[in-house]
Order: sequence, then structure tokens, then C-alpha cells
Amino acid sequence: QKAGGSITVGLELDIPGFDVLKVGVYDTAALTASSALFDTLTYLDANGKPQPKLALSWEPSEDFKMWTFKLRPGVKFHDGTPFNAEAFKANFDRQKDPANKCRCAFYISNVNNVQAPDELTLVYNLNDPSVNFPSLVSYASQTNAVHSPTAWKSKGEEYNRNPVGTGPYILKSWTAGDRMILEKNPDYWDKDKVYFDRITLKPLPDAQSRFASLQSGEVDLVWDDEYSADNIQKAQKDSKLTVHTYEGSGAQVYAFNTKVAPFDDIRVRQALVMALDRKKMSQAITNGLSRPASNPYGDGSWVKCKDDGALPEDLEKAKALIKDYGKPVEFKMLVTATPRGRMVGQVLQQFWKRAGANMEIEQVDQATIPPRAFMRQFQLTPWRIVDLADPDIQMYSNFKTGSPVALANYSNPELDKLLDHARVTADTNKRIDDYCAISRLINKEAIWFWTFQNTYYAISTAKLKGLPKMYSGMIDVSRAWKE
Amino acid sequence: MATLELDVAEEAVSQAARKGRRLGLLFWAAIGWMTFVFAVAVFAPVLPLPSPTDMDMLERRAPISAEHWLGTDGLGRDELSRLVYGARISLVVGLCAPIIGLTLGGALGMLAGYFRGRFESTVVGSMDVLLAFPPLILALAVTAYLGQSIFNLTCILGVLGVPAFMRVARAATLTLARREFVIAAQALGATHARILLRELLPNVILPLFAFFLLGVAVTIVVEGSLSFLGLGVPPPISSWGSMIGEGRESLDVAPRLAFMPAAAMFLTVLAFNLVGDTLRALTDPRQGAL
Amino acid sequence: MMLQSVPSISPGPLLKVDDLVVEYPVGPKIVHAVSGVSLQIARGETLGLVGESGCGKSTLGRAVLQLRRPTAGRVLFDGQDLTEMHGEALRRMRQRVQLIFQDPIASLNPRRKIGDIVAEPLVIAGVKDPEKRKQLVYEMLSAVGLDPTLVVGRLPHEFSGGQCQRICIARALVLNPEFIVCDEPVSALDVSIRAQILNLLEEMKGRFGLTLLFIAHDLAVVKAVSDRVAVMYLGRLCEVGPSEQLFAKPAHPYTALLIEAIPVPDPDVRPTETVPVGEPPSPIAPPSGCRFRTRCPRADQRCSDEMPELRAVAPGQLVACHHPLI
Amino acid sequence: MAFFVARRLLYLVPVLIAVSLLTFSIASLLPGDLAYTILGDQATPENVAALRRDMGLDQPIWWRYLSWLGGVLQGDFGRSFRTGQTVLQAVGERLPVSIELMLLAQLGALGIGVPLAIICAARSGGSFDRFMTGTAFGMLSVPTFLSAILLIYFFAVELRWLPATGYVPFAEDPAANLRFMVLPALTLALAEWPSIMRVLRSDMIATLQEDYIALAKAKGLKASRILFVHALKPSSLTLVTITGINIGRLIGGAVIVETVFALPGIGRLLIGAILTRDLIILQGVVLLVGAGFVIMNFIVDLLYAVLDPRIRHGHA
Amino acid sequence: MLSVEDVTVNLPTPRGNLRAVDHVDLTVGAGRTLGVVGESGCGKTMLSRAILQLLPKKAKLSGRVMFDRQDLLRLSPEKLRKLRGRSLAVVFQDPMTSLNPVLTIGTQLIETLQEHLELDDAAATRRSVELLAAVGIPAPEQRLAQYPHQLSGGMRQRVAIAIALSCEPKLLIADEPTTALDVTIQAQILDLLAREQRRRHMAMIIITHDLGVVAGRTDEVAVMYAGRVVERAPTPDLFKKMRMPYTEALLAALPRLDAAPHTPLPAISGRPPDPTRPLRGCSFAPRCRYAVARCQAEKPALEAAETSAHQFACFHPIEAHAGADV
Ligand SMILES: Nc1ncnc2c1ncn2[C@@H]1O[C@H](COP(=O)(O)OP(=O)(O)OP(=O)(O)O)[C@@H](O)[C@H]1O
Ligand SMILES: Nc1ncnc2c1ncn2[C@@H]1O[C@H](COP(=O)(O)OP(=O)(O)OP(=O)(O)O)[C@@H](O)[C@H]1O
Ligand SMILES: [Mg+2]
Ligand SMILES: [Mg+2]
Repeated sequence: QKAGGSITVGLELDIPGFDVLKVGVYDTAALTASSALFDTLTYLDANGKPQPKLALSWEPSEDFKMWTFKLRPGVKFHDGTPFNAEAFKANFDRQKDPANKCRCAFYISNVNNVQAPDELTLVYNLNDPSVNFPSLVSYASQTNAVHSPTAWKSKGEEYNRNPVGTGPYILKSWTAGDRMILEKNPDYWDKDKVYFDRITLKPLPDAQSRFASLQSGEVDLVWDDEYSADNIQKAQKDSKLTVHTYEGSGAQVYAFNTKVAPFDDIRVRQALVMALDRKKMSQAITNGLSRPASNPYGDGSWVKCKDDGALPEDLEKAKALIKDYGKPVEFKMLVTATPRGRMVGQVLQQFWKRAGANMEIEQVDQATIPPRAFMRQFQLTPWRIVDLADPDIQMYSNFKTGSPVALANYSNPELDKLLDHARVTADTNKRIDDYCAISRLINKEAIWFWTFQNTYYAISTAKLKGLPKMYSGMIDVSRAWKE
Repeated sequence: MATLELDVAEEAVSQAARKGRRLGLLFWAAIGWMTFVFAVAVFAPVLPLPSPTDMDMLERRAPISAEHWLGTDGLGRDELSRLVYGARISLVVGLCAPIIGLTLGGALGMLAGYFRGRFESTVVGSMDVLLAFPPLILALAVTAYLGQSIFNLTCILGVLGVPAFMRVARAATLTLARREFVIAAQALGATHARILLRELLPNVILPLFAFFLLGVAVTIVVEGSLSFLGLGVPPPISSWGSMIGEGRESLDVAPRLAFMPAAAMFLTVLAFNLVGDTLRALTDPRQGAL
Repeated sequence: MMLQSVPSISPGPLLKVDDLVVEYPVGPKIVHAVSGVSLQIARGETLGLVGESGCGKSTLGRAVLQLRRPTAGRVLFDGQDLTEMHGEALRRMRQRVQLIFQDPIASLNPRRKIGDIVAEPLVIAGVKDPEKRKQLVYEMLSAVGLDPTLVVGRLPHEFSGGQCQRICIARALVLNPEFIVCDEPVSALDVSIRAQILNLLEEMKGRFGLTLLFIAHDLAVVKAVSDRVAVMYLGRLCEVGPSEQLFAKPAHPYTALLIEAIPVPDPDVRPTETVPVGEPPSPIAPPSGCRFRTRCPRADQRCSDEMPELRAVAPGQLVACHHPLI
Repeated sequence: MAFFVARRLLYLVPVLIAVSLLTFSIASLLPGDLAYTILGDQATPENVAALRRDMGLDQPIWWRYLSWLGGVLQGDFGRSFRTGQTVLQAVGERLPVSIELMLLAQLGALGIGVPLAIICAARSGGSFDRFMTGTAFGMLSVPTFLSAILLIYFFAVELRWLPATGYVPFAEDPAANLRFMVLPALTLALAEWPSIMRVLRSDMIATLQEDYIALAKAKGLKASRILFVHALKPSSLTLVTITGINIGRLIGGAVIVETVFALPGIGRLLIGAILTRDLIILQGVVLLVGAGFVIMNFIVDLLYAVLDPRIRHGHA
Repeated sequence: MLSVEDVTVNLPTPRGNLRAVDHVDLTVGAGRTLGVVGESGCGKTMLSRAILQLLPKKAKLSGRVMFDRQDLLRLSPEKLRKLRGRSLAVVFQDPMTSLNPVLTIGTQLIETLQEHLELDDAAATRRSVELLAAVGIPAPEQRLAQYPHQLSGGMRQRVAIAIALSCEPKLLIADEPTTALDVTIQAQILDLLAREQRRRHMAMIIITHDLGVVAGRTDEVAVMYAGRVVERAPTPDLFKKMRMPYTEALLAALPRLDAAPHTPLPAISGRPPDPTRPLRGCSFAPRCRYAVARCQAEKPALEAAETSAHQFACFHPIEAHAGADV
């Protein structure tokens, strides 16, 4: 272990900012920065167990609807503002305030309120029981990162690009579209475990040149995903490079709009799902790196089902169903206008063509998909179930009747009942049963389907050590070092 | 006048002889390649080729073999077949878009150069607006709004080319409109339409044609760039430009996927220009007079 | 004015130019190309127009045909004011008046066949029948000494300057106009071609009874073809008179200077070294009074104060000079 | 001259208004409602309606345009809803990058294209000329997204001479800045020199047939002086025009090159604004870039006058 | 000073080989003036360019051009360059196009001076002003900063002459130096050339088709037809005792100032042969009124008449005084 030195990280995206009210949700790039700038109450260790960070200890109530955290004393924000329960509550209230209409509020919908009974005590009051709550707050996302209330108040509009946290690194400079330079926080409460003097984050949007930058030694670590399988496999063979992988939960998913033809007919939906050969597909698009998914939870989740009700891969059956449907099956699928979006679209198209269905690819830019999805202006759209420590938030909003994100426009009292039950149940095993029942139901109804589980990649020089597991795809370099 | 007749008859012969001699081997090679590309593109559906969209997902980037003459692409599709079908798109877009620019820009430029005055200012001003406007936004707006199709793509590229053609046509017309033969036509009482069509057009078309040839090359490449940004031809249709873009992803593993379409494009563009240059030289009176 | 004293061959002038002014804007300045020229040409007459390069001869010719709209003044052709005419009326009138351009090659569209070029006036005049057109074109081409069958299908660049000139003449004559402005039809040609063309024009005149305005700066040529000659200097007429008379007894110092400067094709007549006569003044800022005064050996105060009017000095000979030579 | 400048400035106004109007209407027509984008998962119809009201999106388009224009006239171009940066800040940060890239690229393209054009014109029809014609079309057939990555592999990964991606401001470290800019500028230059070469070559060939070139030879001048002083200047009007258009375009950013080389230029700002429907940024950038283009056009006109005294003195 | 020996210029064209200059021999001595006349396109300009080695690239030149006892054809390019402009100067046909429109008069004058005489800036400027003054351009200091388009045609031609004279050449070739100018300016320019020639004993070749100029300004004349010199004689002999029918026809085609208007001119009918398909016999034969069968079949060589200075190429020369009654 060597202290000092610096690291340059090549990220995919340009970070828009950190003010939750502005950016709503942190993307993968913002997460890397936020994990260095901010602290969360807890963090997950290598075994996935929550460990103290800003919180020293925590205690649930009987029914897991109230969690009490004891905070670490003497912590200060980078601007000198003391960190305490009040400051934390201010952060939370700001997100929750309906007047702010924060997109982030969605992720804290289960939290009714946060109380600060004293300087170092924090109480979360939840609407529904949550057994895994300390794990949920470990992730340096928009909802969990703790900002300095004085900073956002005094900086106003400028706060977005001048974030102030308690984290191990302080924002030194930031050129839009180019470099963000973070310097070690000399007053950090845990400064002995922080090694790099400086972190440089760069958006490198093009996958090929990003990898080339790593090869040429300009950056030490790059974000990557399985679509650059060639590069990943090349790096795996290269002794000078290390590939970091994390097999997370969640999946890449697709939602049928069940209110419009031809997807108002279950036979069509089932046929399309059965026509897929995920292994082949993985081979074709990611050299086999992608892990097929048969349910929305994935291997990384604690929800493990003996029977998830996945429909069999059966081309003949699919053909038969489509024949049975009688009418020609023709539809458009939204696809992001990126090389990988086109690739996946074409492969799906190919499978469905074989089953006798005609899919037309509609390329749209990334920003168009959410509004079209929310306005239900699509027949089939790609979506993603992100990696969270508890499936509830996403499952509930994705499938509960009337939720804006219930993209399938599908309503089933039984599904609603299961979702409600899983949400209010504290017993993990019972919840697993519920979620497996949900999976079976969805798979059978084929309102959504899943192709691959989420797997996260980062490639670095072999010298880089101490990179923690990339929970939820978050690359946290704040405690890494170079040999 | 006996001698005059003699001379003239002789010249007629020499003119015929000249055409045969002037066109070199290169010209015929270029014609050959163009005919080949056109024929292959037109007859693609009846050629014994595998489907350009059928994937053999386990055979991606297969090397050259008896089954796949040029191997397969990143999704296991027959590369040769995609090249052939890509030729159709690239040729259609690469020729039609500059034709749109040529006709629209050419007409506007000629009118502006001929009538001058306020009309000219308006045309030049609106072309400046078009030039000052980021082309990407136009492309995005049109594809987002009207959908992605070869037709729309051709129109976008065509419209984007209009200002340049307008400038060329206007510049040529400005000098020509002052030339004596135009005034001569006016003196004869010819209408504006007649002067524009009969006197100016045959002369303006030459520089426009030269520019058109360069435009074909540029358009095929720009189509590739738009495909790269997701604004090009809708998949699974292939164009040479989009194939280069796809090939770029496997540059390490199978560089030929990017270079083969680039080579096809290069040869075609070069052939167009060789043929164009030669034809131009043949019809240019000044060259003939020497 | 004093125009009544000009002899004319037939009663009533065919063309009457009244106080014509033509100006070209050049940037913020104005070129005074033609400033107040009046003249008239009788039916069947040839008026020669001479003057140094840039004095406004072509401009005058074009303004007469309304190819360059005059700034002021009137052009009466057969009693009708051309300056008042527009659009269709003017187009119809143009079938009666024609122009042979200074540069014959430039005035033929390099990309049109000779047949089309010569037929163009017919098409414009509305001769619909292609056979009729063909016949007229063939007749006219033969008349200018070209073999129609060999000529019609070829492009202008395949012809020599002299042949192009004949093509231009054919085009001008094919509609049987009454009046032709010949703008330096021979100045760029060598002696032998020049002679061919001059002969042709004379012949046409005899055949069709044409009226000509013949512009040139070669005095010998002008004398050979004209009944009367007008001399221009810097946008103004300085002298008009019957050609023999004018050449024998020039009244204006400028005319005299011109005639003196003609090189004589005789090795025995060695040119005398003339006194440098200075630069022609710019038409953008022409001198006040008489425009020739800056180079005139006889100039005095009156010449710079007062603009001389054209007045008769001999029968038919008018001069605009305060100190005429006769 | 003052008259000329004043007229040009007057011309700028309608062009810019038209550009902004066009952008505004096109941007408003782009699918994807800003309210939905901002609200994301919160996009219930009520929330959407409320947000639209707050942002003034429910106003008629002309009203929104006029209020935006009013702001612009007072020097307020607005702020990004996403980053909170003002338009001037955002453009101010990125414009130097784009301008530097544009200048270097033009220098490169002219540096390659002009000498080659001169040599080709001087030996037109020769084997060198033919070879360069072929090369030019070869280069024209390689899209920038391909040549960029090839250059990176060759110069950055294999040879390690130059960095693959990134940027350092010139003020911070001029040497490093140039090292970062070489490859992107070269990529653009490679795409542009063929057309520069072709255009200048044909103009030069025409000029070299002029009498005054023969006279220059007859005066016994050196070939270099004839080509560069006597022939180049009168042949470069078209060259100046297309360079002007290229520069104008590049002020608006070279999206692909900026993306591949990760340069923080206007192009990425623009495409980012389009993709996130950041209309305020989009509007502002297009307006400023449009102004840049018009100014470039103006400079081109001035250059015409410098190059050709006949234009300078008002002779048509 | 200069002797052109058996010079032939072939131009490969799409229509075939074009023989622009066909076995021409000429000599000019110091202080002498040679006039070259002939029909448009007969190769006068090509001949002058052949002397200067300024032919189009594809042109093939054979023969010898001896200048100052050096063969220009075999001179290294660098030596040739040093000679051009310094000892061998030229004034081109068209004053409007032979000056570079984008460079000032000063630049174009000074660069020649600096190239050959290695003057510093101040000296070169001084010399330029002197030169401009010498050719009669008013206000020469101001002119240095002006561009060609700001000068009149006559002034431009004089600038071109000033450039040609700047390094005091031993031989000046003037290709139709006055064609585009009117007679007064033409006289000025020719006077100027004559003065310079007398002052420095310079050899001069004047190419023209104005026989008046030839008669007055030259010592010797070469008549060219279809690329060949068909007659060469001291100027008075040519006008008085021409032997070649073409020369006769040329002189006859000239309009005379002393003739009455409307006198038909004896033009030469037909036109010269296509230079790409030379005739076997005398190239003038098809148009020659004396031509017989032998003329069609055999090419006459240049032969001396009564003196060796007078040569002609004809089988049926006109007897002395036949057509010469000038
Ligand atoms: N289109 C024009 N714009 C500006 N000035 C012009 C234009 N045409 C002619 N001029 C100027 O008008 C004056 C008269 O020109 P014009 O052509 O009538 O002369 P010209 O007597 O025919 O001369 P030349 O003998 O050379 O043909 C000249 O000073 C000329 O420079
Ligand atoms: N660059 C060229 N290429 C081919 N042929 C040419 C070229 N220049 C001139 N010629 C031809 O060479 C012949 C001689 O031309 P040249 O210019 O010497 O004639 P000229 O006697 O000077 O005529 P003019 O009196 O019209 O100036 C002509 O037939 C001409 O067409
Ligand atoms: Mg004229
Ligand atoms: Mg000549």
C-alpha cells in the first residue's frame, strides 16, 4: 500500500452536476464522483454487509418501520459546516418537499419522514417495513449523499457544479465536458485509509478511444460495459490490465405496451419471449459475456427463486402462437440511437423474424425514451431494472397498477396484491415467496421480458489495487491505491 | 468557298477520331467499375447472395470462406451481401442528395445571380441562415419528427447541400449574366425564362457538375457519419457509411469490416470523378478549341 | 436643334436620339459614359461613330437598343419612343432593331449549336414551324457566305473570328430588321477578315436596304462604310458630318488629332513624333465646359467655363467647339 | 470601409433572428417533452402540468420565443435547467476549445492542401497529379470517426507519441495543449484537405494559363515567386469561400472528433443539449455559433477585398 | 543579336498535331526593328513565345534560337531565367490581361528590378518611378501603389512596356502592343518604343496586323502565313515590290483613307488551312488567284529575290511593281 500519487478515471458520461433538485438522478459517472465527494450513512463491505460510515451504529424498530442511526461526531463538511442530524434532515427534507418536485423523491417514497431528535441521532420513519434499510442507504446516490446545507443555500444556482460534502475528496476544479479534479480532504475523519492525493475524472464518451486511452496510459481506470466485449477480453489477456467485474442484481428489460395491438394479445407477447435465444444473443452481441436473465432480480439479488416461471425458449411454439393469433404481427420497437442499441435491436429483430413477427426499429435518442415511455407512446420499449439492495422500490413502481413507470399498462389485482404484500412484510423468506410469485406471474403474462442480468465492468492498470466491489455499478476509487 | 467546305468535312472526321483516342485505359476502368457497382446494386435481389440481414449469431466475424466470400460482419451477416445491398443505399443517397442540392441550389443560385437585387439578397440571406444553423439539429429534428427513412435522410442531406450549390451557381451566373451572349439574347427579345434555360443553364451546369462530383463523395461519407450518430439509415439496412461505423467496433479483431466498405466507397467515388473529369474535358469548348 | 440641316436619304429619320444620358454607378461614384448625345439617322443611311476607347460608343449603341436603360433622354425609332417601352412591346420592337456585338465570339453562347443560335430570333418572334425556320436559317447562312449544311450542327468555338462575326450577322439579319447597330465589328480582326466583313455588310445594305449605326475606332474603316460620321469624345459628340467632308476638313481639334494619328501604310510616310497629348480624363469626373479642353491645343478660359453646343460650320457638318478649325 | 462594415453588421441582425427562430421552432418540435425529462419517474400528469406551467412551457411558442429574445437582448441568454450553468458560461468554457481546434485543423488542411494543389496545378496531368487525385479521394472516403480511431491506435497506443484523448487549456500549459490538439486537428485536416486541394488546383490551373503568368515568366522571376505570389492570390477566392464555410461549421463544433478525442468543445455541448432537450443551452449556443458564422462570413468578404483589389475598389 | 533558325513548334492537340510555327528563319540585329505581320492565327504569337521559351508545356520546339551567341533552347532553366527579363523582354498582346490584377504596379515593376539588378528597395523604387515617368505616366509616385484596374488601357500598356524596358533589354518583342488602343494612344506608345530603341540601340520585334504601323515603324518585315514566313523584305521593298501573292492580297484588303465611301474591298476569300492538317503544297494555294497544279503539290521554299534581304516563298511571284502603287 502506497499513499500519494493520483489516479485518472475515464468515465462514459459528462457529469451534469450534483444538486439533486437539478439532476434528479446520479448516473454512473456522477456516482464515481459522488462516492469520493460525499459520505453516506453506511457502506457495504466485501460481503455485502453494511458497515458504519457517517453512522456509527443503527437500530431497527420491531416492525422494521423505524430505523435509528447514531451519527459519527466531529465530522465537518468541506466548507466547515458541521455535519449533524439537522444537516442530514435538511438534505432529506429538501428532496421530499413536494414544492421542489424532485425526481429524486421517487427513490425515497417509502420514507415518511426523518427526525433529528438530537445532534447525533437520526430517525427514519418508513411507510412500510424495510429489513435491509442500512444497506439501502449505503449507495452514494442522489438520495443518500449528504450535502452541506449552507453550501446549497449560499451558492444557489451555482451549487450544482460546486458540490460540498463530507467525503474524502474535495472538488478542486471542474471544466465542463472535460476534467473534474478532486483533491484529498486533509481533514477527513478517515484520512489514513485514503491514499491518492488527487483524483481526475474525465468523460471519455467514445468506447474505443476510452479503451485506447487506458492502453496508452493516459487514464488508470475506465468505466466499461459488456458491449465492448472485445476490449474486455483483450484486457483480460493483458497482464498490464485488470478487469473488475461485479455481477449485480436487476436486468436489462423490455416492456410491452399491453394496451395496443398486437401486444394486447398474450399469445403474441408469449411468442416473442419464447422466440428469444438469450445464449445466442449473448454470443452475438457480447461474445457471450452477458448472463441471460429469466427474472427481474438476477443472481446478485437475495431473491432467489426455485421456479421463476420463465417461459421456455421454443421457436416452434412461438411460431405456433403467432399462427394462432391469426393476424400479421407487425410493430415498432424503440431503440437508442447508439451502436449498441442498434445491435441489440437488430438481433431481437432477427429472432422475431424467425418466429414470423415483423419488428421495425425506431431509433431515438436516449432522452426521448423516458418521456415516450411515460406517455405510453410506444409498442415495445427497452428499460432497465437497476441494481438496488431491495427489489421493492422498482418492482412496485414498475408493476403496480397506476404507477407512471408501470409501462406495460397492465393491471392485475393479483399482481397488485402480491406487490403490496411483499412491501409490508418484514420476513425475508415470505418476501422471497412473494417476489417469486410476482416473477412467475409476469413471466406467464409476458408483459415485460428480461434479456440479460446487470454486470458491471471497469478496466484498470494492473497497478491499481483496493478497488471495492462495484455495488450497483458504482466505481468508488476513493480508497484505492496504486502499487 | 470550296476550301471552306473541305476544311469543315475534314474537321468532322477528326472530331470523331478524337473521341476514341482521348479516353484512356483509366477511363474505361472507371466506367467498368461504375457499371459493375451499378449492376450489382440493381440486380442485388436476383444475385445468388445470402440475405444481408440473416444472422448466423455463432459465426460472427467469420473469416473469408466459400460460404461467405468476404466473411461475416459483427452480427454474423454475410459481408459481401451487405456490401452489395449497401451499395444500393449509398448510391441512392450519394446521388440523390447532391441532385437535390444541384437542382434546388442550382435554380436558386441562377435566379439570384440573374435577377440580382432584393431577390438575391433574400436568397443569399436564407442560405446563410441555413449554413449558420447547425446541421445536426436539422438532421435530428427531421428524423425525430418524420421518422428515419432513406427518403428523409436523402432530403436532409440534399437540403444541407443547397447553400453550397447555390453559391457555385450564383458565382457562375454572375459572371455569365454579364457576358455578351446573354445581352445578345436580350437584344433579340428573349424572355427571362428562355435566357435562363437556353443561354445560362448549359454554361452554369459545368461548374455545378464538377461540384456535384465532389458532393457525391462527401455525401456518402456524411451519411456514414450520420449513421454513426444514429441518424442515418434505419437498421438492419446497410450502407457503406454505416458499415464502416459498425466495422469500427471490431477494428482490432476484423479490420476488414471497416476497410472493405471504405475501399468500395473510394473506388466508386474515384471512378465517378475520373469519368466526370473526362466527360467534362470532352464537352468543354475551350479545351476542344486548342 | 440644328438637325434639319443634316441631309437624309429618305424623308423622316428612322432613328432619332434626343439628349441621351447614360451613367454607370461604380461603387459610390458615377461614370458619365454618355452625356447628352443627340443624333438622327435616316432610312438606308450608315452613320459612322468614332472616338477613342472608352468614350461611350458601345454604351450609346446599347442605350439606343435599351439594353442599358438611359438615365435621361429619348430614343425615337420610327416615331416611337423606345425609352417608354417595356416588356412585351419592347420585345416586339427588338425584332426590328438588331445589334452586332463588338466581340463576336463572346456574343455566341459557347454551348449552343450554330443552327440554334441563328434560329433563336425566329423562335422568339414566334415562327412556330420548324421547317420554315430551317429554311430561313439556311438562306441567311448562305447569304453570309457559310455553308449551312456544314455549319448548323457545330459549336461556336469551331469557327474563326471572321466566321463567328458572320454568324452574328446572320443572326442579326435573319428577321430582316430595319436597323442594325454594328459595334466595332472588325476592330479585333486582321486585315483580310476585316475586308470580308465590310464587304458583306455593304452587300447586305444593298440587298435589304438596311440602316446602320457603325461604331469603330479605325477611321479608315469608318470612312469606307459610312455616309456620315459622328466623332465622340468622353461621352459627348464633338463633330458630325458627311464622311468625305469630315475627313478632308475636320472642324474639331480632336477630329484633326485623330486623323493625324492614323498610321499610313506607306513606308515613305515616316510618322512624325507627335507632341504627347496627355491622358484622357476620367469619365467619373469629366472636365467642366468642353470635355476635350484638357488635351486641346486651342483651349482657353471660355472652353472651361462654357460647354460648346453642336453648330453647323459647313453644309451638313456640325461641330461642338468654341474654336473650330474651319 | 466603414460603410461596408456597417452594412454587414446590419445584415447580421436578420440572419441571426432567422437562425434563432428556426432553432426555436425546430427545438420545440423535437419530440420528448422537457417536463417529462425533468420529472422522470415522477411524471404523473398533474406533476407534468404543474412543471410545464412553472417553466412557462404552456405558453404559446411565439410568446416563449419573444420572452427568450427579450432576455437575449438584455444580455441574458438563460441557464441550463440541468447544469445550472448560464449559456455564456457554458459557451465561454467551450468556445476556446472549438476555436483552437478549428484553427489548427484549418492550418493543417491548408498546410497539406495548398502546397499539394500548387504542385499538382504546376504539373497538372502528370503522374504526381494523378497520384494525388487518387490519394485525395482515398482520404475523402475515410470518415472522421474511422480516421480518428486509427490515428489514436497508431500515434497514441502503438507509438505513444501523443495522448489519445483529453485536453489541457492553452493558458495552463501551451505545450501540453498542443500535444492534445494535434490528433484531433489532424483528423479534421485529413478530412478537409482533399476538397481544398481539388478546388484550389482547378483554380490554379486556370490562373496559370493567364497572360500575366506568362509575363511573370518572361520577366525571369523564380518559379516559387510565380506560383506563390503571382498565381496563388488570384486563385484563392473559392478556397477562401470554402475555408470560410468550413470554419463557420467548425465553430459550431465537430461533434464526432470532439466525442472520440473527448474534447470539451461546442459540438459536444450542442449534442448534449439536444439529447437532454436543454433548449436554453441549445438556443443560446446556436445563436452564438450563428453569430460566429456570420462574422466568419464577414471576414471572408473582407478577405476577398484583401485578395482582389478589384473587389476592394468596387469594380464588379 | 537574335537569329531564329529553322524553328518549328508543334502542339499536340486532341485533333492531332498542330504545327503552329513551321521552319521559320529570322534574324534581327541590334538597333533594328523587325515587323511580323500575318493573318490571325498564323503563328505570330507562337513564334514570339518560342523565342522566349514560353510555349505551352506540351508544345514541342525544334530548331535553334541564337541570342547573343547562346542557343536558348539548350540553356539551363536557371540561365534562361536570368536572361529573360534582363536581356530579353516582351510586351504581350493584351494589356488588360498581361498585368497581374492583384498586385500593385509597384510590386510588378520592382520585383523585376530586384530579381535581375539586385537593387535595394529604395533604389528599385526610385528606378520604377523613373521608368513610369519615362513612358509618360503622370504622377508616377502615386501609381506605384495602384492596381492595374485603376489605370486606363493605354496606361496599362505603358506599364507593361515600362516593365519590359526596366532592365534595359537587348531585345524587345512587342506582340501587338497597340491593337486594343485607339490611334492617338497607339501613336504615343510607338513613339515611346522608338525613342527607347534609339537611345539604347535595342533590337525590336513588333508583331502586328496593322500595316500602317509596320510601314511607319519597322526596318524589315516578315509576312507569315499558316506558320511559315512567306515573305521577308526590308520594309520599303515589301510595300513597293512585294513578290508573294498573299502579301499583295493583304495590302489590297486595306481600306484606304483616300478612297470614297462604299468602295468594295478586295478581300481574300476562304480561310487558312487547318493547322492540324497541313496541305502538301503551298498553304496559300487554295486562296491564291495565281495558283496552279504545282502549288497544290509542292511546298515552295524561301528564296531570295533581287537582294538577299528580300526573300519569298512562291512559285509564281508577282513581278516587281505588279500590285504596288501605294
Ligand atoms: N457596366 C459598366 N459599368 C461601369 N462602367 C462602365 C460599364 N460599361 C462601360 N463603362 C464605362 O463607360 C465608359 C464608356 O464605355 P464604352 O464601352 O461605351 O466605351 P467604348 O467607346 O465602346 O470603348 P471601346 O472602344 O473600348 O469599346 C468607359 O469609361 C467604361 O469604363
Ligand atoms: N495553347 C495552345 N494549344 C494549342 N494550340 C494553340 C495554343 N495557342 C495557340 N494555338 C494555335 O496555334 C496557332 C497559332 O497561334 P498564335 O497565337 O501564334 O496566332 P497569332 O498569329 O498570334 O494570331 P493573332 O493575330 O490572333 O494573335 C493557332 O492556330 C492557334 O489556334
Ligand atoms: Mg465598345
Ligand atoms: Mg497573337
